Amino acid sequence: MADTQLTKKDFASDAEVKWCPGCGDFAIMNAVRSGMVAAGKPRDEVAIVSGIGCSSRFPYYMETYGFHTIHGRAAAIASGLKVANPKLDVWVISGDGDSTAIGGNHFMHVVRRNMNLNYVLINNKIYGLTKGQYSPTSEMGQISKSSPYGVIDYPMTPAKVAISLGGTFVARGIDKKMKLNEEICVRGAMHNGLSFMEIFANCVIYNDGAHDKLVNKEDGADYHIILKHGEKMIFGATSQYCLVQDGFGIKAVRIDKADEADILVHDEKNAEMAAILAGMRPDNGLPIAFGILYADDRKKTYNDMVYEQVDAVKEKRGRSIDDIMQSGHTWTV
Amino acid sequence: MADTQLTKKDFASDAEVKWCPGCGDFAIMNAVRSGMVAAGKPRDEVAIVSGIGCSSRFPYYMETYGFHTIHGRAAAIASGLKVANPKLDVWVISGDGDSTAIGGNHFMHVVRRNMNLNYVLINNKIYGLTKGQYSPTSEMGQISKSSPYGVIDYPMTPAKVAISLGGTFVARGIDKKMKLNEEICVRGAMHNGLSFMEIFANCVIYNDGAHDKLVNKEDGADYHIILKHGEKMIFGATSQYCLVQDGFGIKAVRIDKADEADILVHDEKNAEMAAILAGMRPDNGLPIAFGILYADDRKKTYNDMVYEQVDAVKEKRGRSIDDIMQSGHTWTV
Amino acid sequence: MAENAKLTSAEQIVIKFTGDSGDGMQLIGNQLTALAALDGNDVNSLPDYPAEIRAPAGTVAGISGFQMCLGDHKIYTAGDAPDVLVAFNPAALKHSSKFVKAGGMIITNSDSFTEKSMEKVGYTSNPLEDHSLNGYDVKAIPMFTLVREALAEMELPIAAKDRCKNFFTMGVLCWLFNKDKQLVLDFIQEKFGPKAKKPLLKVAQANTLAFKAGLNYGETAIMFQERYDLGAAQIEKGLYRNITGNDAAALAIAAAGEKAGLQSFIGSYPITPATDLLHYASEMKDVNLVTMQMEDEIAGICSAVGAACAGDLAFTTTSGPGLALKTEAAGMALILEVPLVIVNVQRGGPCTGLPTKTEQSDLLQAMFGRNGDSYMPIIAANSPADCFDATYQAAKIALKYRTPVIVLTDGYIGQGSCPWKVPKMAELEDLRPYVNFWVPEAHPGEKYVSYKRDPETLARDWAIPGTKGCQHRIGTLEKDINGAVSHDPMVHQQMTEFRKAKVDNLAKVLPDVEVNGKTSNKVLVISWGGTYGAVKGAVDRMIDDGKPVSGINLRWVWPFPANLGEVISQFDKVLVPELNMGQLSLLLRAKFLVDVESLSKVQGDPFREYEIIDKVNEMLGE
Amino acid sequence: MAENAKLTSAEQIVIKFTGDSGDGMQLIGNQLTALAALDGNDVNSLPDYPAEIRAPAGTVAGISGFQMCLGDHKIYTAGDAPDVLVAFNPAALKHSSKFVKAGGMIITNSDSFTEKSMEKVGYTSNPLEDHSLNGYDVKAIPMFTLVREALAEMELPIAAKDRCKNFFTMGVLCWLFNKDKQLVLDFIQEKFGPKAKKPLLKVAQANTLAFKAGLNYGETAIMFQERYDLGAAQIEKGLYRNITGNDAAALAIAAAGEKAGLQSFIGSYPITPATDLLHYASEMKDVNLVTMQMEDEIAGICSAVGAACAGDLAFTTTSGPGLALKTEAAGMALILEVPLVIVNVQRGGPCTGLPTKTEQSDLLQAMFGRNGDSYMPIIAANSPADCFDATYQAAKIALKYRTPVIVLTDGYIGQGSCPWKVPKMAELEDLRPYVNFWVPEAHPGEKYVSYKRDPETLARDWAIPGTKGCQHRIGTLEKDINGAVSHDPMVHQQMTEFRKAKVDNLAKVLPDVEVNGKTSNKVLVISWGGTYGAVKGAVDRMIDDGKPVSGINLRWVWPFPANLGEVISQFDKVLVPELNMGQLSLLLRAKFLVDVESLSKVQGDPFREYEIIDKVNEMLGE
Ligand SMILES: Cc1ncc(C[n+]2csc(CCOP(=O)(O)OP(=O)(O)O)c2C)c(N)n1
Ligand SMILES: Cc1ncc(C[n+]2csc(CCOP(=O)(O)OP(=O)(O)O)c2C)c(N)n1
Ligand code: SF4
Ligand code: SF4
Ligand SMILES: [Mg+2]
Ligand SMILES: [Mg+2]
Repeated sequence: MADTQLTKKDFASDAEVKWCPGCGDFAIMNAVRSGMVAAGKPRDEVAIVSGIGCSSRFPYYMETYGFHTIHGRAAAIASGLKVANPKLDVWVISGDGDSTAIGGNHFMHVVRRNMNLNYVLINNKIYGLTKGQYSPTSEMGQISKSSPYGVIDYPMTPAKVAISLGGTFVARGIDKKMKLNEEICVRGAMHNGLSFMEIFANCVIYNDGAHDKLVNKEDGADYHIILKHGEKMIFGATSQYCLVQDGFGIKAVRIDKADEADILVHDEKNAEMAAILAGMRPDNGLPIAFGILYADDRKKTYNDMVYEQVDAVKEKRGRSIDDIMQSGHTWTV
Repeated sequence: MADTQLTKKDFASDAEVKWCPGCGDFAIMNAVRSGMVAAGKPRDEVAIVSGIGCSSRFPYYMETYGFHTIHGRAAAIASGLKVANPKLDVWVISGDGDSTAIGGNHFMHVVRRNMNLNYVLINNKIYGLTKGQYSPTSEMGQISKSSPYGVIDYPMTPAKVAISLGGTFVARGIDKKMKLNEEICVRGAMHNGLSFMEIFANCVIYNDGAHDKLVNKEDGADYHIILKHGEKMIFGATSQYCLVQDGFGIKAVRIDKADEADILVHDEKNAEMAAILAGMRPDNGLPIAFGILYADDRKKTYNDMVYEQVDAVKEKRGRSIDDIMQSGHTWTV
Repeated sequence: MAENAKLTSAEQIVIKFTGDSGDGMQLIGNQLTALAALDGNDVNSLPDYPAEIRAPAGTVAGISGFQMCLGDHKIYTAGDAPDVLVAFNPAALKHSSKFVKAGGMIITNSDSFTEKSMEKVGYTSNPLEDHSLNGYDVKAIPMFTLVREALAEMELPIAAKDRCKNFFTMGVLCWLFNKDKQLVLDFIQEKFGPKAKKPLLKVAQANTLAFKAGLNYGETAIMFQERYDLGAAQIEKGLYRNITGNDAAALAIAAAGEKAGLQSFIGSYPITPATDLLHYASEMKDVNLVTMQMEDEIAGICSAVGAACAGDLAFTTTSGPGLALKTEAAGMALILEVPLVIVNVQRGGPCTGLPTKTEQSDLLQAMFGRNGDSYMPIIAANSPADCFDATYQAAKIALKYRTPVIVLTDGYIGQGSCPWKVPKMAELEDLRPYVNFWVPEAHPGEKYVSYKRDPETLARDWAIPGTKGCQHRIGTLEKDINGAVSHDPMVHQQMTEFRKAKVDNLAKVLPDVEVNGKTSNKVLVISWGGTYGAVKGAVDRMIDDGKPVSGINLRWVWPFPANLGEVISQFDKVLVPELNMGQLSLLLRAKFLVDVESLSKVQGDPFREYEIIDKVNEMLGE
Repeated sequence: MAENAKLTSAEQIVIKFTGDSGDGMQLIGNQLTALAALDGNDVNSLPDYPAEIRAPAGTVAGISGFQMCLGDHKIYTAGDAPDVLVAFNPAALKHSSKFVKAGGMIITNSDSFTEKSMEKVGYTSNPLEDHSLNGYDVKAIPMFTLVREALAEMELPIAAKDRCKNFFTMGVLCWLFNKDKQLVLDFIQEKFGPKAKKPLLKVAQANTLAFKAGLNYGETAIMFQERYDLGAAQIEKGLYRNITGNDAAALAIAAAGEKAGLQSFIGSYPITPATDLLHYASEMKDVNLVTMQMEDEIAGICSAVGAACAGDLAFTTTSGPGLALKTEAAGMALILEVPLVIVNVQRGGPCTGLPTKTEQSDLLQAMFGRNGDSYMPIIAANSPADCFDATYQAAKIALKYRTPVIVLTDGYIGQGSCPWKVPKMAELEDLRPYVNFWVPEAHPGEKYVSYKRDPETLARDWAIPGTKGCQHRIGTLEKDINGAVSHDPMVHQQMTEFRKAKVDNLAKVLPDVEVNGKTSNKVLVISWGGTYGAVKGAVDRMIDDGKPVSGINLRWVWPFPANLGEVISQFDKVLVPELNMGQLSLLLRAKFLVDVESLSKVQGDPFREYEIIDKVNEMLGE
């Protein structure tokens, strides 16, 4: 099996998938399988670590090594796993609650350390598994079981935070855009460093239609843009808008009002621009940015540096444990 | 006492200060006292919440209500305290380990919620209290007790992360610059919303001189800039450098090579620029930015919104507990 | 003609509903509860639903259940084997038929027994026809057909019509149990009629028609030879509602704050099966109850400690894994000596375990799950309704002793419901005397000393921020009477002893345990928390049968009531049934050096009375 | 002339050094330890330092101490009251003089008794002159004067010269205890001489001169009438070094990995008093020991669980509050059934408590501080050197049983040091047989089943990621034998029983407890962990005195060794001295229904032998 080219189907386990019919997680699983195919590792060299949440049931459905762990800690667990065996292709699958609420700290630090993991955050802006409480990515005013009068927390934008932490690969997709998600997962899987892939998903039960504004047939195209490296930032149902620089920020203008030369061209390696792109929101008159916002693998990964240091110390000191035990001030009786 | 104008001395408690002689925390305590004087609250309406660390011994030295709590959780504790009694002037005092390691999650969320707290992060880039391990703000390669061969974690930049989370007041000071710190603390104290004040401090015992490059007499001025709202960004021992925009980023150039009109002017209300300023580092050829990087209090605070919602629900539903208990499907026996 | 069906009077009837998770088993169960309760029966119920992921419809794994027991006397559990099972589809039948009492009745929707649906659960032939259910009284009712017929005139999608099968079933049951149909008709109006919060007139009409069709079906179908008649129970007079333990606890939180003259505060993070408490509390913003959903459990309890420090009446709510995360901060409340109530709705463990299943396995965690010697009072609610009283009591003790208090409930009582006599706020104990903040006005000439203690309760003097002139510092390091950090060996010894004595002292004011039965009996069965009902029911039955068995219930699990040792010493044998591997047993053994026997069950399911009876009989050598 | 000083032979001598935190008490203590050990004495020591904040020099709060006991026989504690106190300044004298044995010797640096320094600690007159120390044998030595004189020729700052007072003192002690001066001279060369890692030739010279000055002072001063002569102890032959418990544990972690053929992994977060373990381990990158300092304790243990899942030999290290935070994740290792060793260096609690003080109050947290029924083996190291063996044993059991194991040490043994017979790697037990990963090659024709168990140990079959064709899924929900999530009631019952039985089973292979003394004696004293030394010393002394007292030490605290119940039952009375409020007592009472007496002490300080002797005498009615 390892020798022949695997297909997506090879990555499906026998277990019956228990997400609600229509749940956005199905589409995302499909994209992740593409990523694994692209990474080219045999299934027994792939490990998936998830937390707790609907999305975190993911590993059960995959014909790889899978670890369904505890709520919020997948990033830390995966970090240990990767450092222990850097040859594995390690994926973290986590929900918005899992990653940005209880798991916020580990999310922050795994990005900062640039651990070579593929990190998929399935963002449905709700706690699905516990039946519908708001999450840190829920919108202001959102009604949920625990916010019957509306959320009063400002939402957080994980992709933006990831960039502020020096993330080396930051992408955003949405369940409905299957091809885009595949592209993201394939690129993410190949990236050497932490690949942060936030994918919006629809929770049909507790937050149905949360992302509809962005992808509805009528004017959804007016509210999002798909970024492509080297291409002009043009969007809208009839490509009627474009993005141009505005001081240190970005603004959207009608393309017919813009100077062609001013239209921004996407550059995956521009971290400052990526931060701005990540923060764009329709309620600020800007489209949500999908695609690969940032990708640059010139920064060393933590797991590589661990062993560089190990090798250097071995080279320099190269003691045996007996040496160490017998060192210091010893005496013989 | 409450009626007369308090002075800094009034905020000193009787307890003997037990920091090492020369510790940077002394200077910061002085600045915070200025902030409290400026805020104008009587001492019995001020509460300080700290975590655990050398810096977190702070409350004992202050003639206010003080809570020396547990490691990393001061922000969460202070959030409950502030919501329970919004009239109090509440300060959080925390170290770099306390805030960005174990307390990273609460730091992130308290900023996101824009809780009206004054949050002082004393950043000595080391765990002082536990005798010298590296922290998430320690530099790559830094030698410490737990990194005898050098740190391999990329450092995090708390101010930048705070901005990415929608922080409404973000400032940076350094122990040696007493006047600047006072300005920061006074402005922070007056700000309605979360005032994040990161102040670099010297740990004379475990990380002595960590910030010396920035403030040494010879060329320290070449490595930092003090931002002032409305003023041009010029720095250097002989004001020989200035900052100019470079795409979405910023670069430093010799002032004699720059077009006067290109020299950036600091604007406290420009969040995008603040993010770039916060991320500047000498090893990227840019000066560390001190001063008030960002300040804008147009965003509502969480604690205000809590009670707006409470008032709205009282207005709209206005039930008594008896009403609620007796509601639903009841019957009489 | 069923009109002549026999009216058999019964003392209690156990009914179980099972169907797909989306089928509304809990709803129909609650409706029947209310109907029976309105009619004067006592009722106890037990929901049983699958793990949170919505399993595909029509599979055994996706079945939700709701069991209830109606009686003409006080009912303590949802009963053992059902007399009547209502199984809405083949999967439900497969799931539950084995539980039904021999000769019991099974009602199903025969329209749902399609080839495909039977195949899905592995029936190779139709169990309604292949005699595999011989021995049961099977009522296969073509519910869809009958309902669609009844609603033929109405313009409604088929799916919506089919949903009315629940009220159809209610009609059948209303007839079967001889209940007053008007109560259901009123209920439909109340819920969906013009005066409802969200009027859904069509739904009201459809459900009314379906309900009546069900009633008629009972009356006219030849299938039913028997009707049950349950007399009214002797129930205390008053206003009642059906309530879950989680809702009851939420109400207690609001009520305790009001009666203490304080704002109530909940700092929490959602976790099954405690979330409903947070949901209900979040709705009560109009009664000075502030809820903060924090970023994690640690922040949940920490915000509550902060609120407590500011003088709110503070709570945090969680379940096992959440309690595990809160332990360091619980120790903070303990060493700061501020009041805090931790409500822990236990679920199956260890680790993530069985989130939706009930268990009592957090007792030792509640006792010992903190670093250092750290004692806290623990109260265990023994029924859904008791969650109100237990939480209210916990708040009182927390305030009075300046201590964190843990309330243990479990999935069974937190999510299960029972009728609750609604208290009047005016009649609840006034908690203001226990608040007793230190204010200079009340202590002329005295200086505030933060760890000076009340000689009786050992509660410390407590001044909250904002109190004029009382600014002071406290912390989580060991401290002297002034709150100043102290490394003095004897200070630590003394403070540790104070903290222990404070909790031990509480035993002095706790009510003595009451023995159900004679103290000269042979076997004593000790219940705590959710085992109360099964033990009470079992012991009552055995006493009725003349067996030498007695029972007690521990409401405060720590400290033990003062007379407990004496009571225990009067029995030859002691049995502790627990939904864990013997946790209370361990505490009792250690404290009283008595060889208590542990009846332990960790199957995600509460005890049945018969399990206890069997065990006691064994102990009696029978 | 002191040359004629009497040479008194002694069996053991207790010496205490006290001085400012910066004065290097630990260093001088370690030097004397090495000196005495080289000379064949057995040594035990106890450092005692203030809370982490550097208190201002010259204050009582800022005093560091180091106590040690040298003997001509096996020494189990640092002794009770010191025979000799070396107090380097007025604050040190104030702090410690009260501890000295009646008639004991007090050596001080009289040059440090300035007006100002005495005033600072509240001496209104000079204690060296005002007769307040009558009853002690006070040696007031003008150390600065003498040292400066000895170093008059050297160009060194005064402060550097003054620092040499420590080697001056060593000289005095070397003379006083009749030790071989060459050993010290060699040591100085080794440490600072031309062949040292960092040669500091001036320092070497200065210390040599100061040391000789001290020796001469002893020889010539008329102050000393007596010298002590300690015979060599009967000590096992071999290579020795002085080691702290934390360092020993770090070495065991490296050694166990190597002997298991696995990379060792530590995921940790710094916390007093466990940090030194992490420090030492972080230096060992050249021997396949990877350390990750994570963002918090939870990430620390989680990274270790991740590493364990990948097949590393995984450890996490912490102290009380950290253990509190790790409990949920510890439950994860437990339900995943992967090996993991948690080293917990206990400190004073509850909450932040007394970080720098020792205590044994995490035992019940280690036992029960997790949600659900969750059993783990617990081993307690009983001396600094034993931390090596205990940690090594823990690793073996973790691997063999696929289970998390907790190692309990405490501040006293973690930071204290004692001579350690350095083992040879080749002689340590081979751990490879316990690794036993499941690989298809070893099971031709079989399919991998993740929770299939070894019939004897109940350890599960375990295939790590990367194993060809064995991909599978496991998780923290209850699961069946295949690792698939299961809500089946009987699966949960059975898995819970398996998890419990696995730990209970371990008792079968644990060594029986050995009784120190006769089993026909009246009183049995049970020690665990750090109380071992004091109990052993006390019981030995009482046995020598013919008292009917015996002792045992529990190394494995859970499960209890198989013969423990029988041993206990042979005694009339059982005493458990603990640095907590009676935690092991509770476990013993619950398990054996024996009325054990608890001698509890929570003063941040280990037991002294006399405290135990006094208590036993009381129990013997004497
Ligand atoms: C320690 C702990 N706290 C809380 C929970 C309850 N819990 C399980 S999943 C979840 C949130 C799920 O939301 P998200 O991560 O967004 O995943 P989704 O279900 O939406 O895919 C919560 C609060 C838990 N299992 N463990
Ligand atoms: C739960 C817990 N984990 C770890 C510790 C140990 N600890 C105390 S302070 C500290 C870090 C201190 O560093 P920082 O916050 O930067 O403060 P500083 O001492 O440098 O001012 C650590 C790791 C603790 N007290 N509690
Ligand atoms: S509840 Fe929502 S997130 Fe969970 S499986 Fe269903 S649709 Fe998906
Ligand atoms: S150790 Fe460092 S941070 Fe702590 S008090 Fe001393 S100088 Fe300050
Ligand atoms: Mg979600
Ligand atoms: Mg620090």
